[in-house]
Amino acid sequence: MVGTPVLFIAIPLLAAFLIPLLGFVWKESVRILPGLVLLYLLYLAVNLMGQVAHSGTIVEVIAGWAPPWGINLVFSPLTGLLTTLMILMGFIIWIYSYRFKNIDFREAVKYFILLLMMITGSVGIVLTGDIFNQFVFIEITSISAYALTAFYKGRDSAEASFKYLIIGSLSSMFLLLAIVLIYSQLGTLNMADIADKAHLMKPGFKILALIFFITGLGIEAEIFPLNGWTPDAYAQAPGPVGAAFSGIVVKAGVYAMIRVIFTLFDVSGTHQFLIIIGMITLIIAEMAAVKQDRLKRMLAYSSIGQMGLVIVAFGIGTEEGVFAALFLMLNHAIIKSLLFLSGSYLVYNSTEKYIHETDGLAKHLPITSFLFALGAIAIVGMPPFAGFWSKWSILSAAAHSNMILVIVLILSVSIIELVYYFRVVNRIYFFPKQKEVEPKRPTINALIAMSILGILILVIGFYPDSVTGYLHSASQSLLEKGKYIQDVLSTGQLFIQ
Amino acid sequence: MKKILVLSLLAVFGVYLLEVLFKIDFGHQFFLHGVKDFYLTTSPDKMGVANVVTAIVVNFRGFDTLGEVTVLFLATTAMSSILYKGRHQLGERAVLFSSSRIVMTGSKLLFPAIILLGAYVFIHGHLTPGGGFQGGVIIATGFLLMLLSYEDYKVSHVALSLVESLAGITFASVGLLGFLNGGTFLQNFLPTGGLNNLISGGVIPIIYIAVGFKVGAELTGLIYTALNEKD
Amino acid sequence: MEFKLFDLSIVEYAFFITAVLIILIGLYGALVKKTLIKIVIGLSVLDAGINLLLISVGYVKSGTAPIFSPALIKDMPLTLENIKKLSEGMVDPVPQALVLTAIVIGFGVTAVALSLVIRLYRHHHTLNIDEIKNLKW
Amino acid sequence: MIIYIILLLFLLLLMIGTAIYSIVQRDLLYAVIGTGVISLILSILFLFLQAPDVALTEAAIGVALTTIVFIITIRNTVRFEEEPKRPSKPASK
Amino acid sequence: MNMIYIVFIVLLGGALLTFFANRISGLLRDTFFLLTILATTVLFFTKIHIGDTVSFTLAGLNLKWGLDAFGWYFSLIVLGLGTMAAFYALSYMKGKDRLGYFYFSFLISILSMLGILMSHDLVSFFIFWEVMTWSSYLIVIYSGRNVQKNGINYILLSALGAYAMLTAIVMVYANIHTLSISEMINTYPQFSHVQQVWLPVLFLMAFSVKAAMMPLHVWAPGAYSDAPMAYTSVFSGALSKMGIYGMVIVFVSMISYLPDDTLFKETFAWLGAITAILGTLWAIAQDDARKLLAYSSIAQLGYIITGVAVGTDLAMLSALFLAALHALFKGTLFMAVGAIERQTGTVKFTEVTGLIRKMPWTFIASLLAIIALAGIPPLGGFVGKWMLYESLINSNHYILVIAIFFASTAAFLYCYKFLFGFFLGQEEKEWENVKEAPALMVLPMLILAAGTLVLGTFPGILLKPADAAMQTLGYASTEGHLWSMSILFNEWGDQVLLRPLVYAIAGTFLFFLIILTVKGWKNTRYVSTKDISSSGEVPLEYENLTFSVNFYQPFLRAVGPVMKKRMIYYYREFGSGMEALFDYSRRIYNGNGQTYAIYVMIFLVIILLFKNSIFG
Repeated sequence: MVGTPVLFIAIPLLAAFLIPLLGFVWKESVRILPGLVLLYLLYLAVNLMGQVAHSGTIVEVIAGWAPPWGINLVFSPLTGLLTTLMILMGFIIWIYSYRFKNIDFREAVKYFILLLMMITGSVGIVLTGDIFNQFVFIEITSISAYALTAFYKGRDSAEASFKYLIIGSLSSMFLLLAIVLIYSQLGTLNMADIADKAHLMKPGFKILALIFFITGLGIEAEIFPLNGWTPDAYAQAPGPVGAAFSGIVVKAGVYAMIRVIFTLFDVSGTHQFLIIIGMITLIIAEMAAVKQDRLKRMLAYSSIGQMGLVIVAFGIGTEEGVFAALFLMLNHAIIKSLLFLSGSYLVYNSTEKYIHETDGLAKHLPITSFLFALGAIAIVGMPPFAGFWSKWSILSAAAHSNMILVIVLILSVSIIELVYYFRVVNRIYFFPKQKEVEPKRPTINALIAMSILGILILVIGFYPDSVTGYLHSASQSLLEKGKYIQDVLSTGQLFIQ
Repeated sequence: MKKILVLSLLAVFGVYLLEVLFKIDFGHQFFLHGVKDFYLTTSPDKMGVANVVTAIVVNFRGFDTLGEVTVLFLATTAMSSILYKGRHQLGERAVLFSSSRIVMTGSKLLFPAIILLGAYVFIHGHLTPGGGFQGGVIIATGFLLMLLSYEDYKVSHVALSLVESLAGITFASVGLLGFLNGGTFLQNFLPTGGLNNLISGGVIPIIYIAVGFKVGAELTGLIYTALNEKD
Repeated sequence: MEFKLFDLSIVEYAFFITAVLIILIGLYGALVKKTLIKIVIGLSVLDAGINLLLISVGYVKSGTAPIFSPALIKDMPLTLENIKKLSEGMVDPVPQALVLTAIVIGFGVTAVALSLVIRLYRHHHTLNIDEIKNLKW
Repeated sequence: MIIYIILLLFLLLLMIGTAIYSIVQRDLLYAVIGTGVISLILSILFLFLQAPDVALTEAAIGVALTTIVFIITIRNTVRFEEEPKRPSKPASK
Repeated sequence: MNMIYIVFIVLLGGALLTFFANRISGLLRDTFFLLTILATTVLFFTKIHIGDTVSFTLAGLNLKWGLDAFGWYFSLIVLGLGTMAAFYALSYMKGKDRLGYFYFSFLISILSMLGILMSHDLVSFFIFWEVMTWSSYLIVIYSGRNVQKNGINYILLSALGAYAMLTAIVMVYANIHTLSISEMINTYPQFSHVQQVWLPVLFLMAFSVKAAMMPLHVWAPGAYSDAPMAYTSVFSGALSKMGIYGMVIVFVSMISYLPDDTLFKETFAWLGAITAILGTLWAIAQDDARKLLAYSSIAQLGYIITGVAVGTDLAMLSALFLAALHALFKGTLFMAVGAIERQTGTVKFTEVTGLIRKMPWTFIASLLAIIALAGIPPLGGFVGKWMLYESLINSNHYILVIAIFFASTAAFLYCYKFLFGFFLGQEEKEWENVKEAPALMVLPMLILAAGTLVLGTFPGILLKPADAAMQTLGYASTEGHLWSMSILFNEWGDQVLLRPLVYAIAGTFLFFLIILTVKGWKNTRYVSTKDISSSGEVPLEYENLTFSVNFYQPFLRAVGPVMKKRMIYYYREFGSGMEALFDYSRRIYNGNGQTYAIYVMIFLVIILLFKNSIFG
């Protein structure tokens, strides 16, 4: 027994409260502490994953109250997988940004606190088994995200952040309304309990609550047309934060939405709705990405598109579809983070981040460019890299459900995606360098972080079996609604004393 | 045009929302086996906490409160991060209005009373209405009063973040101490005492006091940051 | 506090209607008004509406506040039956706990929003949201 | 008895009115005071609804802190909302 | 460990080693490169036997690799040409930068081609197909010329094809829950009719892109001419044959089972013929040797496609034969152009003339290849084309014969242009110091050119394995009745009925050639080709007056209408239309935060209004 799931929340919170204090004593500790915390959590996550594979879902009750009454954390194969992924990505992003704001200590303190909290909030969204608690974690994540988006002072970052905030506030309004409706009908806030009793709700309440959830969580999951804030926020946030958005925060949003749709309510027609809305998201985002002249915006739109694809895959609804969606989430987290991390070095000294400013940088930043190209090839689904396997599983899942139109649309959009990624890679490698651009060499820790991601892409690409086992058990655990309810509700002694 | 669009959107939204809400029988709860019955009986019976809301906030749903405290902490951090101008440019204090001597003296007199009230509120959180948040906010308003009446009133940044951090660490550590005796996070490990006694409710008062300090320090810091913002 | 307040049917839904109207007014402010501060005001009005809605959902007719104060208990022995009897006449404490959290969170978000407004004003020298759109497409 | 109901309805109407006022009012300072008033009424309503804890919180946070943060913002930016420009100019670019 | 794995590991490891050795020393890199390709060739042909298979599970899919006679035939082309091109590349690429990258991509593309040939299941087939696409793409953009145009065109069309194939593959997988190609072929007759029609269409789309068939050929001229010539020989000679390889499988094992298979076959036969004609015409119009050869490749592949589509025994045999032969002569020609490019720095007919004495070996190799290409006996091209004509006539495709014959005859024009433009004509002062290319470049050319000569005389060398390959596909052995099939052969084996005649024609031709050359040699008066003034009219300085300018002007004027609107024009129109649409669509994100919030409300309200139909 190395620990319990609650440590995923408690330890980072403790660290976040501790960081300002330690800063008075030893400045370097501010940078080191989050890394140590994340490393420990990674160790914990891997251990717990082993434990879960061995003995089934871990449900932890908090404050000693059994689930319908107390808040509980669920470390199932699914949530465990996502937690591990998020912590891993967080750790890599920490490595990457270790030297971030090297000069200005006071900014560094805030950066690391906010980053750590954003990761913790996302992990909390995934782990918690209580809808209101999930709302609180969503707010934690959002506030850190607002602040991190507006982190750079010289740009239009505040504008992006403000847009994010307006939409985010609407999101929390919808979530609260949904919670009100559910509570008024069932008198409980526990997800398993709600799922168990959902049939008791009057139909109007159920549908309306579902709609509010979809709208509120759809904003976090970046579905069209709720994603107006996304490109701005991604583009204006510092590079590692952009990576964290696409690698961690969105994943949590998608998870929350999927949990609501798959476990809380089983309303017929939701799956078709997911497919349609995911498809629209995918198409619009990829179309918008083609004509971008700014690198990070392009990556942001691409990220939206990929999330649309994830939602389509979830909408297929079969075990295969869920598997494919989770696989894509995993791959997207790794690859898109790599693209953001390497991309932000390619446009490091530029304020506008134009794509043409990356022209010919391959000569000056060979490794960064190579990793960017690797990411680009991988994300469009070229074998033998990671992206191919997820694309394959989505397509075969769709084919097994006889959704030929979905397949055709996905593939046509993939062609668009391929064009704009290859255009950029061509520019990096073959265009003459712009005179006024001064390339910035990546620091050693950034190189390490990017290389880890690159290696992960290759490992998953050449040996997908390294992850598919976990993904299969995760997708089963999402679909086994009865088991989830039973796992949670049968846990825990009442009040120990 | 835009107005008409928005108004019609809002009308549809409102109608659908009200249509459903009207199905709720106001004043009667639809559900039979909600969690509230358990809270209402367990809180006085087993935990010795008279204020059930406090029991819920601190113990049953104490995890939410931990998150909530974090949200405030993050809001403070976020605000100072957003308004940060760089190492060398610290802003001056904004003067909202110049205050007369009477106000100054009055606030000076009021200040201890307010702080005392705040402390009272959060210490008695498990007995009477109020608690850590309310008390913390009251304390923050006390500082606000001082900041408004005295242009040169300064709050020590170090002290603020010290209080804030220590209170936060206390909260999280008390939570972790719940693991003692094979318990769970945030579980009570102290004797509960009798109902309506000041020393009762196990860890609840400790947590609420920590929350009170934390909220007070955070809100004070937040206002202080905002006040120091001037073009 | 034992007045039979809500027996008349006029007020049956007055709370819901008011709450929804407040929400809609807040939304209108956030969606139509051009000034950033007005938008934030709209958002905070909206918060108020939601909080009112939450609390009114938890209200129980002629209930008391969920506090076992000495005045309420009087001299009853604190047996489980007595507690149950007392608790039946109490309003639902759960929404209150939720609203407590929601208020604080709402304040946190408002504070962040306002600091963003100050940043935006510093950068653009205007508060008109139509003029603050450097980022588009 | 009836006086309570009238008081209640009055408060509810006043709240709606204040909300409209603070959205419409062009002087932002007044609008902000309006939100303070909304919070005040809200906390009275919370008392009616038997939620003293929430009422206390709303009174402290909504009335005092939110308002003051708004006022500080207004001090740092502008006090009056811009007049709407009309006719609406054609979309440039 | 199985030898099949070892070959792949050797190739992959060699590619990586070559890539990293580039940082250490050039010599090491070259050594690794050469060793890898040689080791692969040797291992492949000695240790892997027809019928070897391996199978393993990856990501829950059963994958199977193995070698059959049909794959072996094509791997002969790949490795043969690959090895020659590798030797050539060592010298050709000397002194260029990013060589690690080039060699890496070269080896990976060889690997992917072998992988395609050895895949017995659809997923590995697709994976290797895609690897082939991006590795060749890496080389197409290697030079950095027109990457945004030609490179993107190439990858775009390849992806179009590949995704069509992927759609087909997932359809199959969903239907029969297995990925084995043979299983797919076996169960194909039981598919529903819609699928029976769509599967071959989707597969053929992928293969026609790689085989540069009309109207999916638009990538080819740019890609062929932009890749370094050392690779273009492989690109056009071997890589495009992967398309043919796939086509053969689809035609033999799928389309034959269709009730309306003739429609398919006729369509593709005609598409092949049109490709051949138009490719030839465009080739004639080129002034750039690389472009000329590129179009010529398109045309040649057109013949092969026609042969495959007609699909009788003889037609298939001729297609397979031509596929191998095309690799030989087109490989030679691209190498020759590469040699000229390296020695003179240009590949324009309008700039270089009279290299015959400067680069005699290159000339000889080109001459042989050109003759083979034009289908003149005694070289291999003749045998292949003859068999094609004969098979078309036997299967009553008379109009098709005329079309192919026209294309084939018109091919003489560009062949002549190539020879005349570069080698004949008068020597220019400018090219006085041009030397013959290094031996390492000349030898592979000569070896390949000699190959065409050998195959012309002893076609049995190639026909036997081709025959074995066809038997794998289910054709009856041609060995016994080849004689009755073609008037070309009087008995199976290496004897050609017309051989005496062939030698007579060839002898006459060579005799006159020698006479004329020797005669011309004596009586030549050298004037600069760029110093012509006619009728007292003094040409402007920038006017290029080389005789190669507007070489075939009258002819091109005659066929002009056909060539007026090129296919790429329509693609461009389509592309710019799409881009405009994309540009319009992103305006949804208009930058105003409030608008985004209104979108949220619109979304909500739409769902609310239609909630009964959405959530049934």
